[in-house]
Amino acid sequence: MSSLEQMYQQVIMDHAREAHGRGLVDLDLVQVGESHQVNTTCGDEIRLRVGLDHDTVASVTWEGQGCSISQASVSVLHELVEGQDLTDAEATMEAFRALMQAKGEAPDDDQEEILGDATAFVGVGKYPARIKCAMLGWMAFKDAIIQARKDQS
Amino acid sequence: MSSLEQMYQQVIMDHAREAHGRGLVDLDLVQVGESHQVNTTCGDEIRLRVGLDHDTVASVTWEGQGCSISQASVSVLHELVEGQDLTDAEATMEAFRALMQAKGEAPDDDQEEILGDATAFVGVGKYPARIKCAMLGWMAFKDAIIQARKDQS
Amino acid sequence: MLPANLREDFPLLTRTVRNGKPLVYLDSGATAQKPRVVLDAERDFYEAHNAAVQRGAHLLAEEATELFEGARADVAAFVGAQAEEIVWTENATAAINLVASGMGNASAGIGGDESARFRLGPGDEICVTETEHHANLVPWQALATRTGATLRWLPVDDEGRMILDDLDQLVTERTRVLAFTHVSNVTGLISPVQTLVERAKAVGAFTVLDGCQSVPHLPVDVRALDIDFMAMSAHKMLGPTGIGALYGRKELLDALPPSIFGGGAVKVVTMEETSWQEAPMRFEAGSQPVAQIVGMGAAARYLGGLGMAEVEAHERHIAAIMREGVAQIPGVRLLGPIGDENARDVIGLATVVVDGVHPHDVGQVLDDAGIAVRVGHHCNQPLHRRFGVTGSTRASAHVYTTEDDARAFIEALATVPAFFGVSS
Amino acid sequence: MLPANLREDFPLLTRTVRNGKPLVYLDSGATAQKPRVVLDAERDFYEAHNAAVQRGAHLLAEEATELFEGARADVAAFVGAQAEEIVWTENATAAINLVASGMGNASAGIGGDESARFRLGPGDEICVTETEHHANLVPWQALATRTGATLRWLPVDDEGRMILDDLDQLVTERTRVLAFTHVSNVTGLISPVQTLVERAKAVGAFTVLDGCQSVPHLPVDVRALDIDFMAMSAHKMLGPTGIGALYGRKELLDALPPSIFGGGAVKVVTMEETSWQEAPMRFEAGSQPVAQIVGMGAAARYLGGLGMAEVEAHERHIAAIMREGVAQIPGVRLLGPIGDENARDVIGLATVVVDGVHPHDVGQVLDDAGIAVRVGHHCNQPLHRRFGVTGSTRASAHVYTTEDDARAFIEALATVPAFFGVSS
Ligand SMILES: Cc1ncc(COP(=O)(O)O)c(C=O)c1O
Ligand SMILES: Cc1ncc(COP(=O)(O)O)c(C=O)c1O
Repeated sequence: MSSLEQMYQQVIMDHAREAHGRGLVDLDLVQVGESHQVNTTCGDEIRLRVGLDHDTVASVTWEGQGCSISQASVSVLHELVEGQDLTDAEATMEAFRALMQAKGEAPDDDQEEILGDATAFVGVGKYPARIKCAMLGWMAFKDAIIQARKDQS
Repeated sequence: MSSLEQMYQQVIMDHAREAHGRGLVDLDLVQVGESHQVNTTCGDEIRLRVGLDHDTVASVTWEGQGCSISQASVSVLHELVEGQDLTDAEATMEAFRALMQAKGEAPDDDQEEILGDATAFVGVGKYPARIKCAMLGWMAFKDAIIQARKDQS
Repeated sequence: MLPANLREDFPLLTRTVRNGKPLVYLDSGATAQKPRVVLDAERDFYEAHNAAVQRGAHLLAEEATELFEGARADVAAFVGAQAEEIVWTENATAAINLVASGMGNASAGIGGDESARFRLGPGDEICVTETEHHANLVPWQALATRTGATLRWLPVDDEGRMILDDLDQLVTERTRVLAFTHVSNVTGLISPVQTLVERAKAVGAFTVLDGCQSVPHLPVDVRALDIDFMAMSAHKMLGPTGIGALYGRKELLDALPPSIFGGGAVKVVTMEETSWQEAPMRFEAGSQPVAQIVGMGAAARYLGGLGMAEVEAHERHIAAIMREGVAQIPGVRLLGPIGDENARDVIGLATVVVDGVHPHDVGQVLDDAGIAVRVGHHCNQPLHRRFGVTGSTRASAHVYTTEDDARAFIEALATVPAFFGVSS
Repeated sequence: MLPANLREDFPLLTRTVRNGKPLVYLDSGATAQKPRVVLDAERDFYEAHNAAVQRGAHLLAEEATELFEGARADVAAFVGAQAEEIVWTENATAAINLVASGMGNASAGIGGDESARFRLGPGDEICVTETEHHANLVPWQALATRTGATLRWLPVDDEGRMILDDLDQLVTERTRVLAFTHVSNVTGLISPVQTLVERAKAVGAFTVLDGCQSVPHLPVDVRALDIDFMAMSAHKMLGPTGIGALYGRKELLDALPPSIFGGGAVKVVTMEETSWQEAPMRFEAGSQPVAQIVGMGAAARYLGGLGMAEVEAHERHIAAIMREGVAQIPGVRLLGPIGDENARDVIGLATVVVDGVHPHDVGQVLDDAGIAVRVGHHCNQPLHRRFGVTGSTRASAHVYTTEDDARAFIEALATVPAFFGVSS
């Protein structure tokens, strides 16, 4: 498998073509947070909304456009963290961040279990310029949670 | 004779020690011009006043302070051009300018005749940074003549 | 024709990239590679002549000053200017900002009476175009904010060409500055300089030309163009990073107040106030990028030695190969003029959008094939917005770009739609 | 102790000058010579990694970006800062101007609400000192003119020491900025940073430190000094020309509006308006001096490798030899503190006035002996005026300066009065 094929694994291509969680949903929850992130290199943007139900990440939806990596990544994010409690969601975020820093090294079994489909992004870690793309949605998620926790709507 | 000795010839040392034309003189002439020049590297300044009597450079006086080269040069300038008619004064200026550009080459006999004592500045032409010093008074002279010709006091 | 062995002058071009593939460098529009003569000029400066210029009275300082001013004369000659009309700046962006901030400072009371001609206020207008690089747009937005003047712009058509129909309504007696690019960094289009300058002169507006993408690729003569100011960057003209220049008419430069204040630019300084030197020194505050300036002089001489008419012919030729090749690929759209006739005014590059594939993904496939291109908005968001896209993929050429490079780009580009499953 | 063979690292030092005399380079205060590792870092960048940073998605662009950001981390570590607190600037002058102009722009309505804390107006005060280099005086004069604020200054005594008696009257609740040098480029005096910073903090003024003459010569830690901003220049710290840096507290940098506008510094640009990136990117508009930045990183590593405590000890030692020697020459006056006790706060240089001999003439005699010094006002007219002279002769040291260099200076200096017939 060439580096290129390792980067664009089928899982990624599928998520990119049919992204999950797209379309912001109006939320009737106590704690709602939103974040807008821009990748200044290419102008890609993601607006992501999180709704917390006590300690559970009850809803993660987003809108925006970008490259296949950023779109697939936010789609996988939605799949992974929606429904997780906050502690698990933070572990997932941390695992994804570590994967991006791993320069293409495969994650260990524990990490792989946390990451699930997101493991497919391992090849992105070899391309510093693309890590920003993969992180775009995750940055928005992290920030949206901070906003949500401030919120008492 | 070392380059240093060639630069600081006795004529120059003498003029520097006892400079001629120092002290601005009030002039009762039809055309009077003044110019103030600053050497921005070292802060040296010269204010020079010219009085024209028809086509004659009737008076050249100055005040200011600076290095031995700039002081000696304006002193020699005073000696040379005061009393000359304008055409001769311009020829003197031109000859001095040429001497400064000559990179230390001795002037030919014609030039030497025009330059007189100023021939002693030949060594300065080898030091680009010092040409500015030697030219300071001459720049002021050139500018003061332009001012004087505008003047009809 | 350019010399056949020209590529040997450029050490970096022998590099290999991903999986040992030879490098196909098609990102010269972002920054150019450097010939050995430029690198040697910089190194020789450091190893044999390095000293502060225009200040010291010692031998090294004299030598350094001579090289410094010699480079100024070389760069001036390269664009048809006088040496004292060339101001060193960090890059072209700084050059444009120097003019805009100088006008802002004049408007804020800096520079006294002589700078009055540069004062702007409410009711005054600044005109740019819709094809400007951010460097020739944002400084003018900031000047408008500072002074209360209004920013206007010439629109462009679907091919990116400036629409001149309303020129007389957009550039009027109220217009104080008309700033525009010589060559677009997205479409490669050469602007109608003469028409714009004539209109600006008719209404008494200053003209500011962004020469970033013209000076490296075609003959430029500031007197023939009859412009007031022009910005350029050495790193795009085979020169070092960290150095550029502003051309300005001497009488304008002598009246414009500086916007970077410090040593070397001043005449008399007291605790209360400061008087400035004449141009170009008044704009060159602080220790200058001397080694880079010497390198820029060497770059100007190198390009001048090749002959800018030859360079232009080469760059048009390469652009034509790329553009014709792109036109053959289904699902790939060229930004800018299409077709032979329309492409007459285009030089040096081909910028494309692959339907359904994001430019980052296009760039990734090309990179994997050893082809270096630029992806994104190329610091030109408004024009991309005008084209209805957020980004694009740009292949840009320079003197060392070969026909093979151009063909490698086309071949790799043709594989993109299929790779992402969007082939029609 | 510094390594005995350190001079071998510096190619230029083997040069000969007038009449084949070996060079005695005592003009490092103006600009330093460069070790081979710095030149090699620059050259290697050009020959193997040159590309536009932070934009391209190709391999070269990745490598260039890594070197670019790596250098930022190295320079940050060298002064005890975080990487994102280091902004690249053309030189130290540009770094100080960035802060002053940013405040001017904030005052002119650029930067919105977040920049409100930087707005100045009539009634506000800016305080500098009488020992400042023009680079840390003229930008503040201009800011005062732009905003209507008042410029004040701490005076110095006959030895050039800041007089702190009236500190509380000069730095008050009205004071918005206190800008001062860390080490004087004329007297070599180290400023009482702690006292000044404490007073500034007590009244809520921003502190701006001119680190040009400290960062190259002694250990500097911005956290320990507790300053808000600091300017430095690579060319004085054994690095390339054309590059410097501003340190700024992150939260301040994120709020200060830029003063150079263009590509790379912006987030979203429309024809109407622009939003900026966070620091440091918001201040780095236009293509950066990447090769020089890489060289500055190498210089910081080189100095760090020598150990700044060792460097400081060396520079104090050389300064002491020069100053003691000068004190023995009749008719030669030392600017700054005199005597062992007083000279404790002095580093790296000796600046002298020879009675009855103009500095240009002094410099000429030294130059003839192969000794390169700086003559003139060293971009510091107010301090010279305070000392009652228009210029002086400065011998300044760096890591490669030897005791023999210092002695050669003394010897040649001693011949000056007689040469000009002014011996007493
Ligand atoms: C104390 C001081 N401040 C500022 C500067 C200006 O530095 P630069 O010329 O590198 O901008 C210098 C050097 O000339 C200096 O010695
Ligand atoms: C048309 C145009 N203008 C301005 C610039 C800015 O030049 P620099 O980044 O060298 O300041 C560029 C290059 O990026 C450009 O292509």
